[in-house]
Amino acid sequence: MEDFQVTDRPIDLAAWRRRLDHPQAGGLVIFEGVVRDHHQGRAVRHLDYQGYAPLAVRVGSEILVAARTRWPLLAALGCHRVGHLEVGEAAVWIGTAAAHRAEAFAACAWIMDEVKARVPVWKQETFADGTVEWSQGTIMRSAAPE
Amino acid sequence: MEDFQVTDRPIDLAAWRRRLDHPQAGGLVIFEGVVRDHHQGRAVRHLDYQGYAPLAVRVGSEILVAARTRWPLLAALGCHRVGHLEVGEAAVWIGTAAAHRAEAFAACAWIMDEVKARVPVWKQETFADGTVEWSQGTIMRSAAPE
Amino acid sequence: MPELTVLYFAHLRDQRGLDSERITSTATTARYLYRELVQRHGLTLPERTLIVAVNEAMVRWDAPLADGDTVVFLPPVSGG
Amino acid sequence: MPELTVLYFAHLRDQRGLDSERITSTATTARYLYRELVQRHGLTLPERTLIVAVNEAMVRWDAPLADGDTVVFLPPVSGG
Repeated sequence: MEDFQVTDRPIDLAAWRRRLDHPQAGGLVIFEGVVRDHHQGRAVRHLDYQGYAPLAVRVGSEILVAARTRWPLLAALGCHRVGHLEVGEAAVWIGTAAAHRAEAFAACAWIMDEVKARVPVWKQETFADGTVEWSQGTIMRSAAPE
Repeated sequence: MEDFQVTDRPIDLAAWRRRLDHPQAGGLVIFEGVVRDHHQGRAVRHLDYQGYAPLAVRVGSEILVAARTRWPLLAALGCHRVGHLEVGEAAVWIGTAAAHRAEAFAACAWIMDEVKARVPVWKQETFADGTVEWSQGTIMRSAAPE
Repeated sequence: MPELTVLYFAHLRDQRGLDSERITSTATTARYLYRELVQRHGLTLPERTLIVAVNEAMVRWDAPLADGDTVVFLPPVSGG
Repeated sequence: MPELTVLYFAHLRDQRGLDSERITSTATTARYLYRELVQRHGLTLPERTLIVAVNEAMVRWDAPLADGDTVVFLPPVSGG
């Protein structure tokens, strides 16, 4: 099973959590990005995500590998949902395990920052007033060879 | 149900996670402190925790309240297990929810630091060689009135 | 002329009205291909906001294109 | 003489061999009570490493004790 996945079905939080188990782990940190009912003061009805799955999996996996070179991690996993999401559903799940908690926290936050900056996924918000907009995004950081 | 609890039974991770749900939440961060199979290079067989439950609940609750004054949190919860724990079992669970992830990360890490420094719980390690030792602890920060 | 597959996401998918298409093009690089698509379909995203992927790997704008390549112009991302 | 309940945790529980006990004491403050327990039972933890709780609230070492109080000397903590 890939360490970083893109799925169009609800993220199985319990299954991902189980994959963090490791006998040497003393601290696990989990981040869940959830669809919230508002964005910049406007009521959100639902979201739709598109993703370029093969590249998203590749970039996500590279981020996890990079995190393992920066911190002594026992596990580093991630999953991004695409498709139609209602308020309260998890759009992204990131989990880290380390012997000590500082590394697990730092790595989890860093992975999530990188995922937002580099993984080719796009979010479209449908607001309560019926307006539909692509979220203002971040210009992707390319990993193209110079 | 109290926001901070001390329990002598396995922490119900899924039940605690459900209590983080909030329609305005965009980011949830969960920390699990887990019994690991080693400590400072020595193999650990199991742990036993003692806690002064009424004061632990009070101090833990005060920490959660303090976190809510420092960050705009939608939820802040914690649970500490006491009694006999095997490798892989969760000893502590901390969860935060906020509109944005930075606050959820910062608050979760801070709460866990405070819990370790201030909540009256004591850990006894039984090593593979049969040695039994109380973990070196932190002198409690008192909240006694001056 | 090389035959290329172009995949569209987000704003570009909306503007093109298609998820993907196969086209023949004289464009020798991703940059010339994007300019051709701008001309043909009125795509509005500036090149400087896009990243180019060919065959599921990120490449430079002046990377050469070959027959059978799959080309994607990636708008600013907004996952999470 | 006031009757007090003393609860023991961790190292102090091991040294005293009891979880809790009810005692009568002439100690008027937590500090004098701890010194009395050190004398009687050979407790070894220095006062400076302990925090005092009376009736489930943290207090200063020179806080007065009253009949019926529950007193706890809290060793360095190691939760998490």
